[in-house]
Amino acid sequence: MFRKVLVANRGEIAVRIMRALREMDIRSVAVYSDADRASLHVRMADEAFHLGPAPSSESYLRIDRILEAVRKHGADAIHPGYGFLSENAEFAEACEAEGITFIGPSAATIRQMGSKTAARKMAIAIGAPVVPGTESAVSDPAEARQIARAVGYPVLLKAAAGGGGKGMRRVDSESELEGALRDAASEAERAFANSAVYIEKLVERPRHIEIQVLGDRHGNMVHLGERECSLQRRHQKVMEESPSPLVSARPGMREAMGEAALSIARHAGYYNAGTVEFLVDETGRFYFLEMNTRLQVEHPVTELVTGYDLVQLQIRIAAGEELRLTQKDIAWRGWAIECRIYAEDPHNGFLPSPGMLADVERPTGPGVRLDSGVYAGWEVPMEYDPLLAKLAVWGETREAAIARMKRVLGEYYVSGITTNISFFRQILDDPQFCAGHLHTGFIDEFLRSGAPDPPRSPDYDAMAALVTAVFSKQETQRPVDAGTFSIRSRWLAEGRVRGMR
Amino acid sequence: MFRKVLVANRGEIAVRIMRALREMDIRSVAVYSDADRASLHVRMADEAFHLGPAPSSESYLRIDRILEAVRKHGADAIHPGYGFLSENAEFAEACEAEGITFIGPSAATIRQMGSKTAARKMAIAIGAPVVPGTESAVSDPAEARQIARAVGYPVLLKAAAGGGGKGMRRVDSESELEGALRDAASEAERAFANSAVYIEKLVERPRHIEIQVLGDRHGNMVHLGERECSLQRRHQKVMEESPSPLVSARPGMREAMGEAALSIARHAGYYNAGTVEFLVDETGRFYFLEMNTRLQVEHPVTELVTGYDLVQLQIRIAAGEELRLTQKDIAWRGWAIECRIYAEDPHNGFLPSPGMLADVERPTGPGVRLDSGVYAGWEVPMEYDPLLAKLAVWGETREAAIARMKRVLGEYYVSGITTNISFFRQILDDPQFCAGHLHTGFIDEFLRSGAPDPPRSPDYDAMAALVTAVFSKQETQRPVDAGTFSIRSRWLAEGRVRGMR
Amino acid sequence: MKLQVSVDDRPAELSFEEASAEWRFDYRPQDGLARSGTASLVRAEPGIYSVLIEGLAYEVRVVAGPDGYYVDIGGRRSVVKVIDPRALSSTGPGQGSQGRQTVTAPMPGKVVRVLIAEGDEVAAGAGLIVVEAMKMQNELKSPKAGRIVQLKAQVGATVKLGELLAVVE
Amino acid sequence: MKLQVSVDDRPAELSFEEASAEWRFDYRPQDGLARSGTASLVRAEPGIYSVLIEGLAYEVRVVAGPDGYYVDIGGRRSVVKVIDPRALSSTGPGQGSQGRQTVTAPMPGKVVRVLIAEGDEVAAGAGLIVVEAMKMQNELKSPKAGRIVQLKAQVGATVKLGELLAVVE
Repeated sequence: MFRKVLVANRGEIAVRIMRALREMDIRSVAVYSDADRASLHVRMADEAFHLGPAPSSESYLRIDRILEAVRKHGADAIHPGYGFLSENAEFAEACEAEGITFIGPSAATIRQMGSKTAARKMAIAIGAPVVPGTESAVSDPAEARQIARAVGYPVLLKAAAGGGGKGMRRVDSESELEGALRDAASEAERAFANSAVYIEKLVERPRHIEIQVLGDRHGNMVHLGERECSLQRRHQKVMEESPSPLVSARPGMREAMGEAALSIARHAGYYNAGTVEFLVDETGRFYFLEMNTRLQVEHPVTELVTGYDLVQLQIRIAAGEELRLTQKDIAWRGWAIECRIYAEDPHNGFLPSPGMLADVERPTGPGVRLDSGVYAGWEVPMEYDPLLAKLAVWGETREAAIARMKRVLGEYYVSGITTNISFFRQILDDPQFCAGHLHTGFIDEFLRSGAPDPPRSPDYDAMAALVTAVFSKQETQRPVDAGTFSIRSRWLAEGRVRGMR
Repeated sequence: MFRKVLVANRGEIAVRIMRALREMDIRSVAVYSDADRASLHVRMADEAFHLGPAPSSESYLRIDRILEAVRKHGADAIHPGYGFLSENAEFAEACEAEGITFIGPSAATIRQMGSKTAARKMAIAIGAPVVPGTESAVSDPAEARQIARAVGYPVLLKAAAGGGGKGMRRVDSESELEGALRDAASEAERAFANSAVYIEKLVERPRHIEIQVLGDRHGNMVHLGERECSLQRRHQKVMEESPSPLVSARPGMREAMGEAALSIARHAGYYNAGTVEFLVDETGRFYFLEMNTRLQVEHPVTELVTGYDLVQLQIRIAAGEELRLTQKDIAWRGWAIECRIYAEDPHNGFLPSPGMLADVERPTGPGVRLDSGVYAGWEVPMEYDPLLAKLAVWGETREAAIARMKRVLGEYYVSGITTNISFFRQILDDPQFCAGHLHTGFIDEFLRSGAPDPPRSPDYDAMAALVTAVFSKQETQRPVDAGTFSIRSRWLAEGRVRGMR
Repeated sequence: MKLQVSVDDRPAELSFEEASAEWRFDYRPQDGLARSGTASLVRAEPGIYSVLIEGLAYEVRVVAGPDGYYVDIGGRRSVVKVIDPRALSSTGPGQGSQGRQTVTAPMPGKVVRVLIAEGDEVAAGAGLIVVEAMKMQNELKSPKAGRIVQLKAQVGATVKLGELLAVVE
Repeated sequence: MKLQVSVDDRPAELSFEEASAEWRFDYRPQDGLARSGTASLVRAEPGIYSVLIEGLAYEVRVVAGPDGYYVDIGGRRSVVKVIDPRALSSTGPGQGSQGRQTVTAPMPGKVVRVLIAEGDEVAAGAGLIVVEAMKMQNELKSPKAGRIVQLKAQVGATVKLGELLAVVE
């Protein structure tokens, strides 16, 4: 087993990985940018290495610096987490060249699955269902028009190297096509240094359902069932659950999707933890989307229902251990739901809200799991993803899990910046959500329909006024309408925008 | 189902019950004494009623006041939690008379099992194994001497109405007998307003293993397996786990103990959640000790391995619902360990340490469950039990659970008062503990053997001095050796005692 | 003590006084029912109060802000102000579609693109400046048809929330 | 800057100075190896520092106390003092078994029983007073054979940690 592992990431996932390392009695090495010296992942690490300035391109994406850290600290493996270099084949190769273990699949597999068009070709080749569209990147508007006509509008433009919705555009008519193509390409260029974009038929009201696979280097491979990830904003997941309400309601569907996922993974010579993403239409037909050759943000919901620690298994597999699991060993118990706590305002176009966290109160009690990368008094940097924490619950049934998540969100309080915590409480009250009628456009529709305000007690206004009056008497000598330069001002400013809604 | 439930308790268990109520969409009514106005259970409740002064006898034990609260708030059920009135038959009867539901077994069952001697007689009658000793209370020293000679020293004196080790004395020779008898009787009198004491053979190096049973009012009953509760101080549990290392290593033992527990519970006409406690000797032979006719402090470890929410099931059963479980439905997954976080100093005779909590940092991440009744800035009252919180972890195996608990304890930090947090880390490093060689004298032996200090890094002293110097420069203008009246002084004072050890 | 307050811009008059560890209050909104009674109010943590009114328990959180106090009760947030007469008369910049209009940063972040130059004529809704934070790009559009009379935004510059980026006239 | 310190009563000399966001330090214990180097030291939360020394990361917690500072590093606690020469000479009360001996409360709590009266002769180890807190009773025994010359403890009284309860001579 490894003696020391470098975690080439930041935030909640770096913390998650370090916890696994600590439990396995392996030393952890953190890397950090100027913006992250005081970040939780540095505080939790056994060792730490400074990469460079805040921008990812000068820190977390600097392969040379990370390898420097490996040499200086004598790490024998690297866990890339998700994002950053986690799906970068060059990085995986550089690790091999350096003689240290990259905790993930082979560089070849990453490269093959990294290009959506290549992955798509492969899926077609082995007979896995895919959404109709181009098999290679398109840049010429004329060619694009032709293809779009062929598959029929609406179509979806996607970055070949992409992920997380960057470089993605919905196009409903030909008039929009050229502009959308340009935007998608430039966004893809910025995000992935690769402007290649392809076109596919847009499936209406689709579900996003993915299968977790786990394989070792000795040819053993299992799937751990599905995750329903249909709740998204700006093509990014905000809420996930396992099992999927749709899949669990359809006998044989999990097995069918699992088999499709395993055949694709096997064909790619896959090992370590990976996720095969499918688009599922309203009739339950599923299409291969792409494979994520890394740990998934939402892996906790799978851990909660299967009882396996995916990060520890990743590390064991990378160390060459054999996966002592066969498909029939995998059992699913209960229901898990995860909410991604973002520093953003759902009621104001999901505008990001970086800044100082004034107060953080964390939910506890039965069936709660919190993977957080933040703490009170910490400045949330503007350079990185707005994900602050992942709040997951487990319950015996979906109903129990929903009820528990509502309870838990009520115990969760963050001030200083705006978060989407209260937004989840509104979603959990929505009848469509409770009925399990989900699709990737759910949240946009939900917001258009105008989310109801939480119920207000008869005493509400009087109480709010009284407590304010007493608070201002007790805590501040400053007149009530005067300004403040407290660390809370960011939250207030964002709050004001909402207050005026 | 109930509309409103009054929680006749305080601290972490009141909070635990209110969480269950919230998840079931039932309103909760808190009761509180003068010492608890700002306590977490009042903050979390939907409604609250003031009982009286701080001493339990004037607040949480006042049946009349609690029934007053029920009338005023229109509650339709009472959850007694553990301790206080939870095993008080008069209280259960008073509830029945009041026409509201007591969430627990019938008053008759409570009365029958409440007297250890009566329960013992019953167990003998149905052929369950018991430890040799008296079947009725003994007060006359001469009679006591006679019995002690008969069963042979060492013997154990126990309060008939007792629990939690109060009114309990080990007697190794006749010379100690009379004094011990007097002490035990007076302690029993104070604790339970009942001085009856009985005598039994003391089993050397015994394990304390208990079986969780769950029955409805329609005759359905199952057991949820065992909990190993051998780690105790002053005859009170400090650390529990499920399964038991001993039981899980012996094929058929769980079933045998489960059957014994079920037969006793059935014979007592038991319904709701209850626990049958056994003493187990080194050979694995088990003896019926007593039945706790209420929710157990350590119920979370059973919830973690079985997946059932015992508190919610208690409420459903009390509401008359049928338990839709048969014994073969019960499955056990993985391993759970719980540490009871007490406000006391393990290295100084477990001296209590009430006072103001300065800072509280809670562990999070995978496999952690925290049931806490406290928060930073809250004054821990001296009138009640020193239990601050229960920290539980789940792991795939006992090894994984131990490793996780170590990690989690490292993330748990409480300042302002002394706690036993770091003590658990020492126990978890003990080879005997890791080998599962447990008995009720384990902790006393462990302390006698002199717990090893945690490893200190080479830079430790220099770092401690440097940070102190910088801290004193940055935070305080006061000279380093001056006094302080900060809320931390209690912790410091206790800390000093330890520092001098 | 008597205060003129507003809760989410609903004006009201609040009278309150401490009475043996409790607070007697009388709340009279300009429209809606008046509410008076006694509340037990305990400060549990900084800015967090445990409130009991007629046996009902509430957890109330409050933080001070530039234009009032932000109060959270059971996940619902409100802005509570003590009304400042001057505030009622004033109308800030950026009102209506006449005259000068300012374009300000909707979030803290970095200017990644400036699509116009000072003096440019722009149509209403035309993209002017792109600000990026936390990997989200936000294109700021012109509030009206007109000319860019002032351009403060510079590519690569870090901007605060509400910072002036351009003026259209 | 130079300080005379002690860590868990092991005296040492500490020199330290700030050097471009880091701290240069030189630590010389009276016995044991000297340690010097540079540390990156960031205050993450009040009393909580993230420390990096030669690539090793530590979380260090410190709180001020009446007789020094209490420092926690990875679950290990130490008392750090700046040595006060006066302290070295003084010997507090309750030392040795000669002369007056005080009996003080070992924990905050309530006096539930007083087993002696002023003027009583007591044997060493005889039970004098029972203090209870958090349902635990603690019997205070006589530190020496002698006479109770002073008795402050009263049944039912609440006592602070270290409060004088009785004096034996």
